[in-house]
Amino acid sequence: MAHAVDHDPRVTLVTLDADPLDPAAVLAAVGARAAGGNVLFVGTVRDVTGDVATTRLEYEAHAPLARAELARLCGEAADRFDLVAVAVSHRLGVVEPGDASVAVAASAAHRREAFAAAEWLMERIKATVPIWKCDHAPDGGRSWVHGQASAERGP
Amino acid sequence: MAHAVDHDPRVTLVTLDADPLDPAAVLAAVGARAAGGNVLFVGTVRDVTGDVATTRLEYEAHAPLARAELARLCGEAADRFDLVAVAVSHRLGVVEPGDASVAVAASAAHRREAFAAAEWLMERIKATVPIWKCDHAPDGGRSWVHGQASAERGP
Amino acid sequence: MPLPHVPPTAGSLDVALFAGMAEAAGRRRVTLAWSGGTVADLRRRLAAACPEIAPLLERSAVARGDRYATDGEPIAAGDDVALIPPVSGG
Amino acid sequence: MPLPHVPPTAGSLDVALFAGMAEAAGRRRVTLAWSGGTVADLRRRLAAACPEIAPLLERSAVARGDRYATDGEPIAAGDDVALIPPVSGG
Repeated sequence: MAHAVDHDPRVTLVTLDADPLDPAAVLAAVGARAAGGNVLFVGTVRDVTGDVATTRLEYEAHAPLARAELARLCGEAADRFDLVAVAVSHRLGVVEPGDASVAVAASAAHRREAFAAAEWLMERIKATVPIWKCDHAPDGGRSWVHGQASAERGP
Repeated sequence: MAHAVDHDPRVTLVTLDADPLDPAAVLAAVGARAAGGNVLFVGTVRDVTGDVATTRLEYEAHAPLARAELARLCGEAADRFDLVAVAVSHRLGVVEPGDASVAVAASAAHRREAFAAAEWLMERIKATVPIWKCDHAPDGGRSWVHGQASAERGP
Repeated sequence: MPLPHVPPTAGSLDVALFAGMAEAAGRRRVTLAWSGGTVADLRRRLAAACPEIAPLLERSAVARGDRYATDGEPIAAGDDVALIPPVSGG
Repeated sequence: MPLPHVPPTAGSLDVALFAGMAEAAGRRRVTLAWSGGTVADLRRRLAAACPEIAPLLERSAVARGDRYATDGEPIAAGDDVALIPPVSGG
């Protein structure tokens, strides 16, 4: 479901849903003739993390707050890095190894701003957007990931 | 035309030709289940640079040396940034505004390496690979771009 | 003289739980009787009412509607409130 | 005593030009009589034979085959040699 982002024309796509994620659509959302540099990041589910095999991940979110935060971070990225356009899609529900869980795209006049924006946006998404992952292990075990305190990163 | 890159299985695609560039194919070339972070950079021709309108760009290369350099830089990026896979495509001939002139993709276990590798690779490509662009202005003027000395960046 | 009693107009507050916090509590929301107070008051009430979430609660933010709320912010009965434990999206 | 003449076995060297350098020279290759020498010797010969490329030549690398060549490297007649002016790909 696309978030209403009418208020900032540079934020061209914000989605958070259980549909398969199409990275090409996220890249296409930032295509513009005024941009020379376009960066797309795609986060995919690894089949092994360290020595631990993952069969799948499951994502849950506080959806209204998460969509608002994603849109707010996109707008902040556009301001900070002078972007022409910025877009983000994040999955909910079960994501299998090899599939994309998140994609962000940023376009700018020059490549440095586009790289810096996409990397900054991924860091902020992982730090502040209310989305959680649950690891499903091959033995049937499940564990929600709550690595770092989010209270300090609050509003 | 794809370069023979059998010698390094991490370098999955090196092309330098006049065919339309498909960024999705460059990203697909680095897809791997062992990678969690995938970064794609796409350089597109801007219609305006500063106050100067561009109608199109034309690219020329010392093709055998350029393909060898592109493959060598991809292998160096894979070593430096511990990449799972790396790919590059660069256009030759006439490229219209809005179209892609270059795409690089890098995948790694984690996103930081993938970002750093794609950015490093773009910087090296622009600095050392024997490819030249010619600006075609709306008034019919043409000018080859030879900004910085490449002799110092030689072998 | 009779003891003061909770006024009949005192409302309640539904607090949404997510992920490992919902799993620890065995439910996706906690309902408290609530006649008003700050986010900090809410944290204390929840820790007492639901000790199984107390460890994650200390590391959680509080959201009201689609915004994060600061500890001094007032919360009214009926507000749309959620606990946001450390996030792990991406 | 007759003047020494170029031995008939002396070969030639084709040097490929690209982009603004080909445009400045009005051609895509320069052919020199060449009996051997280093990359540095080649630079001097080219600057003399083709003064219109001299400014870009100073800022150019020399390639042999699919590798860049250093100034001390020997070049033989018939080698596949190119001048690489400052690049502008991307």
